[in-house]
Amino acid sequence: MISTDPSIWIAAFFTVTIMSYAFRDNPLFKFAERTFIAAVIGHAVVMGIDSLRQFGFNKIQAGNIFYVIPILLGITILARYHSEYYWISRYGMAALVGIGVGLQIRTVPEANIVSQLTKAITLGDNPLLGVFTALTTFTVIMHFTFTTKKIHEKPQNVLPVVGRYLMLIAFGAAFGNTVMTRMNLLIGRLIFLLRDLLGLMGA
Amino acid sequence: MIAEGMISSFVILILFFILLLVLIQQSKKGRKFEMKHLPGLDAIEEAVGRATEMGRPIVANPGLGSLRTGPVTIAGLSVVTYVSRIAARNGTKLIVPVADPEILPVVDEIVRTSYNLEGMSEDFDPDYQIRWLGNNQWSWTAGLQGIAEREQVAANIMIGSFAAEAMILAETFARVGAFQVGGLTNTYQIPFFVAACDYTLIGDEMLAAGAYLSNDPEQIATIATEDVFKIVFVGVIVVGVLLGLVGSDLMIKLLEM
Amino acid sequence: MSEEGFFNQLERIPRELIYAVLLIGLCYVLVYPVGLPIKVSGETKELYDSIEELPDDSVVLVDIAFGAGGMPELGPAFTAVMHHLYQRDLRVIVMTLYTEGPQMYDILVVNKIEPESSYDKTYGVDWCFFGYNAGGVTTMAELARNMRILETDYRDTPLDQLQVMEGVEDYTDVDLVITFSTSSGGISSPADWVQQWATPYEVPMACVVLKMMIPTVSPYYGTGQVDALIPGAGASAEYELLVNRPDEGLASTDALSVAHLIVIILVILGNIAYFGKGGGIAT
Amino acid sequence: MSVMIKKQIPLVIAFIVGVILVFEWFIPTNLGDAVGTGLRESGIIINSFAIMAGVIGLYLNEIRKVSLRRDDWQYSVWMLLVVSLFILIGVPFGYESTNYQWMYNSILMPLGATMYGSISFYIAAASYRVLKFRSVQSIVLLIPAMILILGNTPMITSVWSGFTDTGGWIMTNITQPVYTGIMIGVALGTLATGLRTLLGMETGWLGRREEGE
Repeated sequence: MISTDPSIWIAAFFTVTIMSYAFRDNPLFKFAERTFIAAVIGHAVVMGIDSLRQFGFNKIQAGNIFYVIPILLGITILARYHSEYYWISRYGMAALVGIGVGLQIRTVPEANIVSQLTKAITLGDNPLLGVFTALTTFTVIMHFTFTTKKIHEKPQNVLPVVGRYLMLIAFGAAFGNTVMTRMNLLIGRLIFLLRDLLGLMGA
Repeated sequence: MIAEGMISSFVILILFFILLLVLIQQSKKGRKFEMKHLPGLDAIEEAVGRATEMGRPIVANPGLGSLRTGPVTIAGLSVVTYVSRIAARNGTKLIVPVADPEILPVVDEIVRTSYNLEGMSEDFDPDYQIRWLGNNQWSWTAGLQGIAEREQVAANIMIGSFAAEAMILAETFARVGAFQVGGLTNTYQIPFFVAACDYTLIGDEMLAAGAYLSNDPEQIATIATEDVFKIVFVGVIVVGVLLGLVGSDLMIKLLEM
Repeated sequence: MSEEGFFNQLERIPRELIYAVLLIGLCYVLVYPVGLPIKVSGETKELYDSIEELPDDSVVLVDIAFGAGGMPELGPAFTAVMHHLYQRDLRVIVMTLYTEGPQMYDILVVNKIEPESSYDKTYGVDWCFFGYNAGGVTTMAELARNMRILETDYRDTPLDQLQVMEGVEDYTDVDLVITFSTSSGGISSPADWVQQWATPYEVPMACVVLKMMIPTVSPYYGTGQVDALIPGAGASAEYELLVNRPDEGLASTDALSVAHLIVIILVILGNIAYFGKGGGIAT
Repeated sequence: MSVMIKKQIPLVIAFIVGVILVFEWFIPTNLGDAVGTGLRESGIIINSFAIMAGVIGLYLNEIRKVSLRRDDWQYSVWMLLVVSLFILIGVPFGYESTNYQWMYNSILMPLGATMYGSISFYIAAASYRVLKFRSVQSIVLLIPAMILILGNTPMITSVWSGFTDTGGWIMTNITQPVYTGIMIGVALGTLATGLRTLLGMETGWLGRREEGE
């Protein structure tokens, strides 16, 4: 049974127009693209105002006046478009940069260094294999040294070069492995078109 | 006191900071650190030159991240700064796509400054050059697909944070014949840039781009700091594995402190 | 046509043709499935058993950490596992830290599984849904210590008035966490769950993730921090078989085979063309 | 003086905020916890204002394009309509309201899901274009890729699991340790870039520069 739900028809229209780009750029794709960008921006405003309410005004109302500070910092961002006082917005930006950097540098030592090093030196049930994987990590780190010319000179450059080839093997495998995940997504959209819209698939 | 299990990472962070300051001081006193060549970054200037000859635009893409994504985005913005300077100097058409509204004003300022500094401020055209494509990875990707095809982009420099759209972007720009330099830290997506771009800056290389392009000795001193730690970590791996082979988990215990 | 010309064409198969073959091949096999045999893997059986072995009235916390983008791969697996949970007499608490989570819940649980009519279950008694909560990992960590930091469910009913939440205060009352995740960090990734729940409190943990995420999560599986780990792709078909609810997962299995075969054939053709034109292996 | 307010103070703000977040993380105290949460939520609040600033800019630009009848001005009209529609329904009624959900499910969701799904086309075309016995490097990429593709094909795995096992072995014993190495490098790069930023050495985010800055 072909669907009579307008929501499904609109969704199907956008599904087909987006797919059509793969074949050729066309006015319908352009229409879908602009609709998409506009919808996303509209949605961002809706969610933005909601978080302003949730994290800002509600907290101030509850008596936590400290939340006036981020609101003031936020207002400074609006100064960006003023030709003379644009620099005021740097105050808000600075807070964002500080937050971004702070959140990153505080977690990477544990998550990306300590835990990864631990993983690298954990030998597991098969010590020989453990040594192999540790060496793999070893050579890859060597590949990523920048200011140590000596490491990248013959004959010791065999380490970073081996690291490079191991990386290529890793990337090839990851590439092949992802094909399945990606195909699943397309299949999902086709199931939507064939079953939900056209009613062509059996149970 | 320091939270349980975080002593080792705190020590790493503090030691890194101290060594960084020491090496910056040394470079101020004249110690030189030289960086190995990163062909991907060296190729940018040539790519811009080719685009100029063809009269086709280049895209300098700082990725999906926001300022709160931190270093990856900051590195991406450094590359946009560099590319926009060259583009302004050569009179190349430049397009900078933006996803997150936080970096929209930053990109505006970066490009404007580049054109001012090169004395080309009348060439600055924010309507054409700066495109906000929505803070959703897919609206942004759709917008970029539109740009690739309609503007016949000649070079695509995408260095920043990229997610699942990496494959679409790399293929779409390859199909219009654009010369591509990619750079990202997201391990899931690196294979796609490696497969489809002319040059790819992998992980750390991409984060070093800002320092590399600046050619500023003090910034390169911070890269040397990284290298010292890399060699130490390589040592940790060797010692840890040797200890493991004789049945000791001392190193793991140390790391888990 | 000369030999050279033939290989030239073979090297330049128009992209449009590749896309068309892919589309037609997939559509055909979706409408007329071949019904290739399926083998249930050990990992899938492990997740099935870990749910099957839960005593009646156990509390299962289900985390929706995917949005529309992850739906094609994780949706079928989520649906199959939820069917299993409803087939048993368990208390199911569904939560999400993804903004699109509530939509996924509506589409898959409310409209698709329809627990009321399919299994005679009652909302608030047999299961509940917390709705979207901001804060990502922070909220996840808080929940382990105190579930009541969320005052209401998604219908704004106070949690204290939900029968299913009776006696569920913190991690000690949860018998199994199942996360369906596309996240590689930050919002609600398997690693976050391991760090915030499984490692400190030893709460049994099952992860259903994108196929491509398996290598990243499998170290936790190896160490036992994660008790069951399956990919959405492939495993959903197997799970549908186990719970006897054939659906999208099974329907897409044939399509997956066809898609892969097309890619394999393309790669072979590309190489025939390359060598046919006299291309060699450069060093 | 002016450089002080225009540049130095923002740099100091970034530095202090960053340092607070670091110490709050490693040395947990109740006060630090509260300040940390406050800072993270501040980020969300400031981001909301960045969205507002972006949207105001968008309205001004698009209205100008329409009034000047620039190329494609019709698309500008349409974009303004769509943005306004989402805002007019989403803000007063909330994003959980039925009408908003309807718009979300029939416009945003299928668009996102289809874009995501269209990766399949590109990955098939890229496989054909890239996976060739062209050089040693491309062979090293090709062979593991093919093993994994074959090992993920249900039709093949139900008959013979050799490819799946080999593929799994490569993923666990090569890909994983390689990623470990890359991640350690990225972590150090993050620290270096982050500290450069906090120390005021990477100042791209400050935007416009003037004499004396």
